[in-house]
Amino acid sequence: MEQILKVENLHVSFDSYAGEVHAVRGVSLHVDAGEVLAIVGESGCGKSVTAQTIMKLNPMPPARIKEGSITLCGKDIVAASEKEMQSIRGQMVSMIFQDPMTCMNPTMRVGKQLTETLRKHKHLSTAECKEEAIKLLKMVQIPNAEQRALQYPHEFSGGMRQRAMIAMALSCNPKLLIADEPTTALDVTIQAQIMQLMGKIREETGTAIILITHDLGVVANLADRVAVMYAGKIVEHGSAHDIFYRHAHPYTSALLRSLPTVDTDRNEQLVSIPGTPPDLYAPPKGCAFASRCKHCMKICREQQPPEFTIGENHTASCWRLHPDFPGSAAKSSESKEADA
Amino acid sequence: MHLVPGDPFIGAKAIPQATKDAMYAKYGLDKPLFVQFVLYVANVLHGDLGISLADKRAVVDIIGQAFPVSLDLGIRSLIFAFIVGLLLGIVAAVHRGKAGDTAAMLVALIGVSVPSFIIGALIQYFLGLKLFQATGVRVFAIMGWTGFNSKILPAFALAFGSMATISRLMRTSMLDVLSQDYIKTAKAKGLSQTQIIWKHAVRNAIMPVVTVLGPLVAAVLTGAFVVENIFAIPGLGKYFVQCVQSNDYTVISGTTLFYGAFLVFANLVVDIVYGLIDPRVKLTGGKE
Amino acid sequence: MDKEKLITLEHISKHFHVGKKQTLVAVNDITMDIYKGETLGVVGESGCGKSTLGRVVMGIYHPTKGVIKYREKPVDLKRTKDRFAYSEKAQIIFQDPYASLDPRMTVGTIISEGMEIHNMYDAKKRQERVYELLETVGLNREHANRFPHEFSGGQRQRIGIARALAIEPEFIVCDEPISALDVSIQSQIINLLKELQQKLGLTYMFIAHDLNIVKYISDRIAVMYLGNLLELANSDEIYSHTLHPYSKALLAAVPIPDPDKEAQKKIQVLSGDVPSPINPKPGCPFASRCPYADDTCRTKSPELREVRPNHFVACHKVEVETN
Amino acid sequence: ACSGSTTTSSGAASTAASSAASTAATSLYKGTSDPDMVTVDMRAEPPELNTVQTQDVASADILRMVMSGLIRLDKDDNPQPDMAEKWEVSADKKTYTFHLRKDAKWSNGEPVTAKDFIYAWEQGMDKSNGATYGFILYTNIKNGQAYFDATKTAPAKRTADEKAKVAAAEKNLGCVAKDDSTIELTFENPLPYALQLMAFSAYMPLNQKAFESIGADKYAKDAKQIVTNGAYKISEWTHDDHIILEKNDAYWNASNNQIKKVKYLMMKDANARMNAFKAGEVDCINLTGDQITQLTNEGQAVQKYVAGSNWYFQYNTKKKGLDNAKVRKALGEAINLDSFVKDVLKDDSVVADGLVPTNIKGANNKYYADGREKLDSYNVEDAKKLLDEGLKEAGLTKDSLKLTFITDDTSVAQQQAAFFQEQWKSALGLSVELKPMAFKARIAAMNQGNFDIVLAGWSPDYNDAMTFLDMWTTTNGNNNGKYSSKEYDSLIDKATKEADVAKRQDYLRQAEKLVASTDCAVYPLYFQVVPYTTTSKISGMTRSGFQEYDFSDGATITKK
Amino acid sequence: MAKKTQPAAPAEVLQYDPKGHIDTAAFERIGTDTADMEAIARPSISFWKDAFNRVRRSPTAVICTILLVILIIGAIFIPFFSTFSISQQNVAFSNKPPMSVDSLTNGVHIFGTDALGRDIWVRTWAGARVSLTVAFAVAIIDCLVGVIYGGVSGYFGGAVDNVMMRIVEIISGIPYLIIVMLLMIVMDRGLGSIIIAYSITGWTGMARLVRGQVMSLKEQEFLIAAQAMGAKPRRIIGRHLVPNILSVIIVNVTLDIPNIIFTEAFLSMLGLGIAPPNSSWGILANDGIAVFQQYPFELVVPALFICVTMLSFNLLGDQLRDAFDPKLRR
Ligand SMILES: Nc1ncnc2c1ncn2[C@@H]1O[C@H](COP(=O)(O)OP(=O)(O)OP(=O)(O)O)[C@@H](O)[C@H]1O
Ligand SMILES: Nc1ncnc2c1ncn2[C@@H]1O[C@H](COP(=O)(O)OP(=O)(O)OP(=O)(O)O)[C@@H](O)[C@H]1O
Ligand SMILES: [Mg+2]
Ligand SMILES: [Mg+2]
Repeated sequence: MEQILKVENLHVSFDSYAGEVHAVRGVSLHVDAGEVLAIVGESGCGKSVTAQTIMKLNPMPPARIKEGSITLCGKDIVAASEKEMQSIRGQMVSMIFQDPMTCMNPTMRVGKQLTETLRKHKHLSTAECKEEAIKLLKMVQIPNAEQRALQYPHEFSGGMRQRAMIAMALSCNPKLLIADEPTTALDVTIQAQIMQLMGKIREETGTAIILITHDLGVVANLADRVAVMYAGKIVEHGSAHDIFYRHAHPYTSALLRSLPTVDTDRNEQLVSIPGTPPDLYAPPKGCAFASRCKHCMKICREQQPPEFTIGENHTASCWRLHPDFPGSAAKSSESKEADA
Repeated sequence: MHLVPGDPFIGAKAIPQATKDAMYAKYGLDKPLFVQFVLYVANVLHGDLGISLADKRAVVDIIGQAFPVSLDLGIRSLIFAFIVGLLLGIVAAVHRGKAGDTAAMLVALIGVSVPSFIIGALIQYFLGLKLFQATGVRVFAIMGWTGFNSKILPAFALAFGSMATISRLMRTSMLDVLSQDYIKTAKAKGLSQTQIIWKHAVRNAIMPVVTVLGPLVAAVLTGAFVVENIFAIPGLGKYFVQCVQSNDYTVISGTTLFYGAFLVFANLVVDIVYGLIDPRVKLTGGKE
Repeated sequence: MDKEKLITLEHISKHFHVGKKQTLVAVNDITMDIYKGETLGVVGESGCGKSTLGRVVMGIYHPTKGVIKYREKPVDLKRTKDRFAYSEKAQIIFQDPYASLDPRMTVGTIISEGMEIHNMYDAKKRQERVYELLETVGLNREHANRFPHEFSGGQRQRIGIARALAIEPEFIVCDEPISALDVSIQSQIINLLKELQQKLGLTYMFIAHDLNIVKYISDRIAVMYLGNLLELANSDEIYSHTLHPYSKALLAAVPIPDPDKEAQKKIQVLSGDVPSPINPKPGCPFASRCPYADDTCRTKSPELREVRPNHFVACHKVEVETN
Repeated sequence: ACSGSTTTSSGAASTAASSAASTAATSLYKGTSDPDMVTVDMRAEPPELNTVQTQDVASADILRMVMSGLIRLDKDDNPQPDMAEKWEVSADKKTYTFHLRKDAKWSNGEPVTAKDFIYAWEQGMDKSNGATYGFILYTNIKNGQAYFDATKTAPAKRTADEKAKVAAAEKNLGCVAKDDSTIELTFENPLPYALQLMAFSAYMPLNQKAFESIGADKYAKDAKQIVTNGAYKISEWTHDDHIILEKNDAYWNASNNQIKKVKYLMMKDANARMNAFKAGEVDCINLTGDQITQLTNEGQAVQKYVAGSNWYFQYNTKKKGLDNAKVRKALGEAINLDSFVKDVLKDDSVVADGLVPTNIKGANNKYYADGREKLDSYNVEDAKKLLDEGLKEAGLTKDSLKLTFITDDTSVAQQQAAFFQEQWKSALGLSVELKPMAFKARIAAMNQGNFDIVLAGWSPDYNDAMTFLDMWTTTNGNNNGKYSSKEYDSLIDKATKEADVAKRQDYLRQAEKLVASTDCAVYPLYFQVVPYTTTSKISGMTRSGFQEYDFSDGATITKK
Repeated sequence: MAKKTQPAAPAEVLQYDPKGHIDTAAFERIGTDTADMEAIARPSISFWKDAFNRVRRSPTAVICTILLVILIIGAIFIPFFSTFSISQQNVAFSNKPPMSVDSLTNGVHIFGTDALGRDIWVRTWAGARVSLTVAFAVAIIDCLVGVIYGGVSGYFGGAVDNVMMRIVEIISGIPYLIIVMLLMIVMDRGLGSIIIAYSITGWTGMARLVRGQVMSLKEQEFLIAAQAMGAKPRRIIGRHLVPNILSVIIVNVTLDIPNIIFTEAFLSMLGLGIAPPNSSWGILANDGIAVFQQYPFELVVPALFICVTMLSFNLLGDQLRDAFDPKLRR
């Protein structure tokens, strides 16, 4: 399959007043054409920074790519100039953000915002743009597209705005769409609309999607592959089935079981992860999850675990996967028991 | 108004009491204060602001003649302050922390720190006189309000402070806007920095600036008191100061009233402009 | 029903005046009981009036219409005295752990403020109780002298809980206490809340929009839409016998963190958007998005009826089950 | 007119005797570019151009250019024929008969007749008009007072009875139009300076038809709303900015007027004036003391004329401590006026040696000040002695003598006041509090007797010492210090009734010494001089104390 | 969790070879460590201390503060210790450039002499006294009135607010300079009058600001929490509102002071300032303007003082605003 994006050992830091924030600390991932890669992890773990670095959207400074390479459709992004980036953005890769309320320019008509990308990259005329805007709005199932195109964002509801954002991102048929928490700010019924729409779009246009979220339900619905991030690193990576049913990292399993589902028994205590995520100003020497991990071992405190391959396309970074780990023979099943 | 010490009809000569009475009667000042006030209000409602006690012209005429000049001056300086202030603010915000920022903010700081009467006197001397003597070309006129070249220096002197205010405000607001998500969206679309700034950032950043336009109009009106004197411009500000100094209280009250009304009007205009820029503000306040 | 009624809401409405002559109906004619020791979950989309309802119950907003009863006695929360007495019994935990703590106060002061107001204990005892409470919510003593901004979101939320517990209330309104927190922290708070309830016999009104959590924590669930109460029943009952079309849609829309189940799920996605609560139209509030709506729905607003034992629904289309 | 707040700073006369100055043609600056127009600065807007009502210097300056009375003044302020071709004076100096020239025309085309004068004077004397300078008519003209008293109500509101009274009073008035071109004017008392007086604005004519058709409210408020008969016409008037006068070709003496247009600018700011002058935007400006130094250093010629106004300390003689003549004199003699003129004014103003300025005409074609006895002047030792004695007499000490000194609020006036204040402190050890006031407020305080000492100035209404002296009589409304001396009153009375000019001057000089030195109710400080400079464009312009600017008498534009 | 003392540990610093054999001892289980988990990243430090530190770290703020302190100290003491008094004249020695030696006393005129031969140095510092006194007095009055008025209006809201704000609107509808000028002609010249005249209009800005702050604080959840706990208005105002708006007030005051200094100068310019022989920067500047073509230093000195003071207050205000900005915290 054609590989659209390849990120290798990416390190991104922010220089701030209080010191250097190690937001991304060695992330490697790849996206193939037409697939959905979900990146999950909690707030502040570096999901957005990773995504924005792919498009070089973070302001530099304070952001800084310390190390690593990003290859998008064969182009080296790290070395690309701002001019080159401008032609890549919107055309090859586009992005939708979490909060549809703040992501649209409040003083520009929706139709115009929708077609800005086309105007910039495809040099369409005003009339063509108008037509295109209506087409796009219809594509994302917004009724009365003709009138809606002339309205301002504040006249749209949250769900409509997010749909308009998706239309905007897709207007130039990009190879890759990065959706950074596209439904977090929305209600469940509206979220369902958006998820349905994204699924449809993937089927119809074949656009690859990087879906960033911390809602595992959304991941289960849409993702082909999943990367679990914690404190600036990908701690586990595999197909959706691998992650949901054969996860190897204690964080992944804790995450999956920490929140109740419809079937969770009310009398049963939730699996909770004690403590708080580490401070990225001074990331720990060893495994970032060590201090909160039930299975924490001496080595975890001292050294960061490398990536261990578990199955085809399934890797995880936990010392318990090391061949010399005393109980490694039955790791995947045992880890589940140990969690319980 | 009657608190003002002194008597409007006092010249240097002693006027026989009889004459004084006659004059009081002529201008209705012999009636009880309350009646005077009611009469005044009634007259004001009819657009009659009374007669100047100093030069006996109708206050309405005085305002009608002097205010257009002040307005012209004010508009010029506001436009100047607005354009230059915005540009400075944008430059500063876009080059945040770099030399451009420092330079722009330095200009702004000088603007808020140097009183207009000093700026006015200095530019009149250096840009008006010295430049003329050095080049022999009358680039700027020194005084009056006739040719275009006489309107630049006063407008600049008057604009300087407001320009500084605007540029500082614009910088803050621009920085705020530039950190908004929709700017990121625009960037993600592949727009260039210039396109982002002009198509997306500026219009949004202007809005907080527009809201201070009302107070700025007031500042420009009062700033004109000084500037019009320095540049010998026949505007209302100069007139007002004279009237204050000579206790001409029909003109004082008339002009004050007019200034008040004008400011109300200016604020209304600002609101309308705001509504034009920000589609979220519905002027009618009607249905949603 | 042998359970003791702690708080009774009778025809509570709350209107806000927005703009010129516009009325925003945030809560519309809600009648329900909250029983002692239970957790009443309130769910609904954003802006449907959950927080407003919570605040009305707390006495922060005065209802436009309706009566609040505490232990079956009406309380007039406009009267300072009633309010003061009531505030000793009812407390609130807010969604935003950043905005809900005064940035200029130390954690110790924040927690002891309520006790000071209600003149509970002497200064020394209060101090001790602050330490006690901090430990109860999983923080330690030294934290009493620190300022809120030094804490992480989860820790702050726990400070908020400690503050609410300080005056030993019977009843706590939890206004989305977890939705601003990290995923891995949320369960800490939920466990803590549950634990405290068991230990102290608290009554919760738990507001959230995450239905899984509401189901997990609540004994009964109220579904709200556009200021109206649409359905109210035991939580298992609501899941097993969902009656209102909106509740159905809501439950179906919740994604399940399980790819296989998710793949099998066939849901009918609701079309359209939530209408504005400003000057709402008559009729069933859900009519505009309801697939079953007819003319009756659009003109006549349905009443909340008990269609099954302890299961209340406001829908014209649901028949009362008789058995 | 009174010395206004606008001219407090300037003043200087090269010689005491020469009061008027003609512009010299050498200047470093070429001046404005318009070949037909000179531009001069007049600092302030003329508030009132209706001759009946006018009361201030600025208006009088313009009026002298656009209006012609019976008499005009020449370069040396001597009366010359204007509308009156010739005249006769009775032996008792009470009756004057004027014969008007017949070809004179108003700017609306009507002929100027004797009736126009009588109409104007009656307007001035009409009480209901409230003309400030009405008194200069009705107190002088025979039976004027009776007419004034009869005209209490406005003409439109007069009852039949009142109308009859007015008509009767009018009949008795001392001013009569014998025919269209002959006026017979009779005064109450001998009036040796009557011809000078005829050049004063209140004695100028008024075109009744124009006045009534425009209406009293609007008359003379704009360029188009005034009808004039003088050497120039008002062609443009932007209020508070400029006035442009244009030569009146119909004027009898038009051939003598060589300048076609004069533009008067109204610039308040001294720096702006200087800048504009140097940049060639104005041809003549008045100067401040420091500007004189600056221009002199640059080699630019500076000229000056005696303004004819005096400045003095006005004491409130009713105030405890100041009721003692010795204290009053001490306060005056403590001031080093030579230093004041040289170092503070810096404009060669004349240290006052009496109350009456040096440019006022006296008997026998000499100046009044020529040969008058010098009054006591700066003498610190004497001042200290006087103060000690005076305080003892008044039962006060230096500490208990609490004085405030009122001055105008212009920065120049405040600077001068600060000088006096410091002199009192250093020479006498007296602390005096300063109180700057706006001009009008200052006048009000003076009229109400709300002051201790005021820095006051007086500018003459007519060219005679009387204008400076009759104000200190007991009943005079301008006697703000409430000075009261039987001797003084009788001296002034005698002078008023005296037809012999030499005797009259003698009475006046005695009175002057009495009020300004012996009793020291006022202490004269200096006679103001107006320093100015011109570009090389103008020559032959007249500037004098009684004619701020005069372009009608031989002034020319130098061709470049 | 690691503490600040440790530098970031890059993956290269390997003690164990992941590919090779690792000793079983390394896999010894230690479990979670509660103390470490709940560790708090930030040091314990109060809001004010934090803001103060921030200010201290900014060179601009430090320089401005030093300048202002020098000005204040100079204004208090220099007039006492100067060789010349503010009114002492040597008219024969007027308009002399800086550092001239007096012809009578042989004292040095550091800033030269003015038109009456007075020492500009001492007059400038005495002027600083007046200008700064006016500035601080007015600022304090504005503050008190504005905070109380705005606080009451914002706190009670509704009809009270409506009426009170209409009043403010009317007062601020007329440019304040007009009101100040009119009041100055009514009242006697002097420090007190200037202070009163400016105070009568000056508080409206502060009142508006405070009202706005109170209104937005009222919606804040921590205040609602306090109300829900039964806190009485007095407690809410004293313990919650005031501390939370104090920083905004301080910032506003520093930004207001330049305005007041300017007003004083403007009044002097119109001759409505304080009476001679006292000096103020406005009077000095006004006198200086009259002769600046001949003796530029007479304008430069007061202008420089005015500008530096305005600049310092403005810059300090800006810095304080940053230091107090809640958005920059967290
Ligand atoms: N401009 C910036 N300056 C300094 N630090 C930053 C900046 N942007 C992000 N960071 C830091 O980088 C880290 C990763 O942030 P990121 O936005 O990628 O998190 P995230 O996983 O997207 O979280 P969320 O779910 O809240 O969106 C955070 O600790 C954040 O504090
Ligand atoms: N003080 C207020 N003034 C005016 N309108 C208000 C006020 N408080 C709430 N509202 C409006 O009332 C409606 C209900 O708001 P509420 O906060 O109760 O919703 P919610 O269900 O809690 O939403 P969310 O899930 O977003 O918290 C909303 O439309 C809101 O805009
Ligand atoms: Mg993010
Ligand atoms: Mg809510």
